[in-house]
Amino acid sequence: MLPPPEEIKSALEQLLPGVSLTLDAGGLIVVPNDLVAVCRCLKENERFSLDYLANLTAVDYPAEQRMDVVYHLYSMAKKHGPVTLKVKLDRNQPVVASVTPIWRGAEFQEREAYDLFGVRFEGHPDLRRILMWEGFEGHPMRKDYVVEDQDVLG
Amino acid sequence: MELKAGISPTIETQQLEVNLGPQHPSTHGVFRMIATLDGETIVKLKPVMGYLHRNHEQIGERITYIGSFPFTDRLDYFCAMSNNFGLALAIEQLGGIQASERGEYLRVIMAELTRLVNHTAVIGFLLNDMGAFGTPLLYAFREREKILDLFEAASGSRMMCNYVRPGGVREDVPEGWLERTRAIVNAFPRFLDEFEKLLTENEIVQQRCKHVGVLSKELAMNASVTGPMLRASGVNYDIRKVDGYSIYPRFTFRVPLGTVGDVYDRYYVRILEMRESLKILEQALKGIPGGPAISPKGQAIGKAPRTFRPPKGAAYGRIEAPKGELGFYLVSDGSPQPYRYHVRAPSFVNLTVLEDLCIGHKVADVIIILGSVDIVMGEVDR
Amino acid sequence: MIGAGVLRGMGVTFKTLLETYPWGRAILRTLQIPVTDGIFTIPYPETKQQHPERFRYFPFLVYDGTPDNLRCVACKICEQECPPQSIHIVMEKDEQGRPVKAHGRTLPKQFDVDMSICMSCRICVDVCPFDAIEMDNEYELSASDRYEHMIFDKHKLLKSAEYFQKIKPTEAATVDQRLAAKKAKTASPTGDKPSQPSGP
Amino acid sequence: MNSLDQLFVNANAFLLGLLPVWARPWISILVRLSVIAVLAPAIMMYLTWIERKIIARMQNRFGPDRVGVYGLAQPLADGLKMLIKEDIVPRGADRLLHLAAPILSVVPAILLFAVLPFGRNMIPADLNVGLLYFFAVSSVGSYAIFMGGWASRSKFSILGAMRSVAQIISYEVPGVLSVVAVIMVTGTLSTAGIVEAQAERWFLFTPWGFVGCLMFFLSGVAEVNRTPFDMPEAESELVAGFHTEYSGMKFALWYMAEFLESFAVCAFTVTFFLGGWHAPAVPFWTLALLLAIIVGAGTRLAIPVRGAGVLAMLGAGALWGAQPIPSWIWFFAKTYALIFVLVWLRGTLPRLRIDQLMGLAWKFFLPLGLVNILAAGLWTQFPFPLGTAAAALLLIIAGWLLVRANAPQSLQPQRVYVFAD
Repeated sequence: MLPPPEEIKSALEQLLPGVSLTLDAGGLIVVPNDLVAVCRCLKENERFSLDYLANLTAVDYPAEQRMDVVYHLYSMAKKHGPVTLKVKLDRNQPVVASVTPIWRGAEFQEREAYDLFGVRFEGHPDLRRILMWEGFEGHPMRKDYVVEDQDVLG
Repeated sequence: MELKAGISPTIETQQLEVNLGPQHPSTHGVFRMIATLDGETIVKLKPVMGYLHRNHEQIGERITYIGSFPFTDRLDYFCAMSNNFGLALAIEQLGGIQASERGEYLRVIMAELTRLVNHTAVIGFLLNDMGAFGTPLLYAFREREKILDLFEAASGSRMMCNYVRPGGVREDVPEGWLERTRAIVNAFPRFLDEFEKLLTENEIVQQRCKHVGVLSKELAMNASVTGPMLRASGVNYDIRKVDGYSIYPRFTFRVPLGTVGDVYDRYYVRILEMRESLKILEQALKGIPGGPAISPKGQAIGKAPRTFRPPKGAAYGRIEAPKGELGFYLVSDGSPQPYRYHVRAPSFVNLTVLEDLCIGHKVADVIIILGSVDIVMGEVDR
Repeated sequence: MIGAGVLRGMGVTFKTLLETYPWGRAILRTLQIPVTDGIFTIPYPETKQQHPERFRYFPFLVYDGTPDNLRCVACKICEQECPPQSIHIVMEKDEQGRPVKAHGRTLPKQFDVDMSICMSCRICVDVCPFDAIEMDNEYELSASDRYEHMIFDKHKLLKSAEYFQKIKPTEAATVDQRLAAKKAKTASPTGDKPSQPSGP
Repeated sequence: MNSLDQLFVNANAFLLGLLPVWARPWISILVRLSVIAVLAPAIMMYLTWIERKIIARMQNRFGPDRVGVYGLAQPLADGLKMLIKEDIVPRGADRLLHLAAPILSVVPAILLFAVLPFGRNMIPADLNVGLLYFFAVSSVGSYAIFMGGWASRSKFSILGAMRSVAQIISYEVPGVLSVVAVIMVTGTLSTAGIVEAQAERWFLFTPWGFVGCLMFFLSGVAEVNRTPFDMPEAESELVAGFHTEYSGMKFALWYMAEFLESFAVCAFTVTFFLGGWHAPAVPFWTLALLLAIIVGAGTRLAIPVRGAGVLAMLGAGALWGAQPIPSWIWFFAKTYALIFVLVWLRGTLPRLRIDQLMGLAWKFFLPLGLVNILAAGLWTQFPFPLGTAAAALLLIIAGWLLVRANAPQSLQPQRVYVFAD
């Protein structure tokens, strides 16, 4: 079964010296530039073998000028539960390394996060807008996205 | 990516770029594939989506938790009940609500009936794409209509049910409903046998589907493919068994797995899954207790959605929808409206491997492979 | 042998063809082949499908007795809770802006539901504390123009409680029972002028 | 020759009798032309009605029954609609070719009617090379299809056109081979002669005839682009194949060509293998008895109704004794039976992919056709028991070997599915 988050944190710190992890109510908070190392370790390490990235999405916090990217990882081999990773990014320059080389499932979900939130994923094979058309400016899911006034009822 | 088809380099041929969609009779909604053809063989295939994007997630942030239930009917418009079930589970996890016993049984019955509805429709459309002029589709829809009549009697609408709530179901089923369901569930296997007689041993179906669009086990797991598509490639991962959410651990049922992972396996795994769902339905219909259909807290929330203010925090609830893992990621900041409302749609993620399945195949195969992947644009584009 | 699957498949369609004719069903029954009850499709305009009682399409306002005695008190909860925001209410006010009362209750001057936006999800009925709005099951409402026909104003929405009891007997019974209980509770303890029933 | 059977022949002779001698050949040609000109569109219109009704019944619904009683006026309504519909020609299309293609596809379909033996000495043009004429005219259709696909200048049309030409050409070969056996046995190319030769035994009831009939019918279905070989107009992939860019009357012409050719295929299969206008060897009274039994036992109606039904059948039997059913009724009955099979195929089967389709023609039907000719040879040379047995054995072995060579996986056992908990 999956060990509790504290144990995962300590195990990771042993396996990857110099990684800085903090625990949050939701899950593990990872610093952007060692995200790829942590993810690769979680995937390859026999004890975790989290080979299935269920969900990847972004959450916008304009108040604290930051944007989170949230990863929910499961293991199909060992059938054990979610490990939630969070990466905090600066809201004006949201850039993080892409995990598509590790889990192919992230490809479309990262493109959606880029399209709707504007988070740029370095190393993504084909980072284009996925839901919006090419000429669309702006990122609709941001909290400060001004929707042109729909006159709902005259 | 070396081409499987025997394309001799000597002949100077020019590649043809064809748009399959968005207005196309068999792309299951507004979905477009830019296919680069060399003769009949696919060289490159770029899916283009977003034509049905309504920004469902931003709407979710504007209204209360209960308000977004009718919108989940429109996500995967074939399985309204299991979409509601997914959101209800996520909200229960977020707000710590406990569903009533009868409510749980009713939700499982509705979810398994939805699986029958979805799989019959998928197989009907798959055969329609293969050219069988609508006959299997109309047989499948005849059975599907009987179940949709049950949904209409219980929830008020055939497809836009908006019936499941956190804490159980909105209203108890009318009397006589359970007997009608038992009758339909008992009659269903006979339809499945006749349907299999029409299709499974049909040589043309076998020739068209076997070894077409093979999805390897490793690629399936790596590309986060879920649902019947994953199990057809032989990976034993069914969230009803893995998470054991709601009261599924009480029912004994098995998970059918394919061996090759081609279109034929994806078709036949769905038929076997329907037979397993029938087993669950029989056990659930036998064991359903009396009592309230919704827990008092759920009733109160339904009556006054503004009063439901979940504690600050996040929750990721997921269920085994007929198409795969349907997840709801809710972030709450204590107000009646969710701060972030994200839907993890199975069809959207399953499409990642569409290009890998299609390269090297013919145009006719692309349509069947897309049919076997079973996407619904409401869910892909959200 | 090859081709058996194809022939068996054609047998199924031939059986379905026979099944649609009464004489065909008779032949199949004499050959002990299980038979369904014939054609499943119904010719729409001639025979209409009768919907179960809970079938819901568009909302309507309930009034007891005369149309001006409607139950709605223009509290705007349904306008707030309606997911697609298709309800628009303006409360009846006199010149000084004080709400006008009729039958001891405030009432809406204007109550519009935009039927092209409403998705018949029944949340307005769930959240209405006064059981003033219910779901109708009349579905033949096609109209040629969106704004003029599809926005139902108060006058077009009002239907009598008897109509509600006619189309949805069991639902109407529970609603009436709840209203009776509330009337008994408000009438008995205070005894004087019926106070405005506050929210739950 | 009793009167009913030769009704039309006598009427024709009587009509020509009124005219001066020199005008007779011209007028008789004119009469035959007008009969075909009236018969062909009528057959086509009511073929569409039959198809829609039968497929509807197979799919648990009613089919057209709004226009006229039982939808009988539906074909007229369709025809009128096609006339009124705007005739859109794509901008880049080659206008002349775009117009010529549907015409070029309908004309051969109607020409085929010339050599069809509708009844005893009721054949419009008794050519002694009737069969050669049939194959020559029916192959003109593929030019029209490619012309239509090429002239529409749209990707889908071109793909559809290329597929259809490949398919038609590769299915003409087995079609001809299967009929070569008939020519070898009857020794004549004239369709009337072939029907004469089947007087006492239909070719269907010989081993080589059975295989030949199956092959001829299936390659005819393929030539007409109908399910399970309707690749060129595969609506799920190529929207509508070569006639995507057609609308209005031109599209109606394509539709007419397809249906006329499918009628012709069924009619010629009946002519070559099912004994043309010959009545089945079954004596008439057994037929009547069989019908009487069915009516008596089958329906659950009230006893008197069933009694009346039985009497009616026996009465009909007596009538048939005195006045056998006319030959042309047998011809149309058998042809419409085959059309039912054609529609039945369309209502049930999915379509084959283009390369499987080609494989079936070249690697399965072609060798089988050659073996079939050998079997026919054996059948003619040796006396009854030995010849038939040898031919049948040879065909079965050849068939089994070909199946093993072409589609080995279909003979393997079904896949087994693992059930995990």
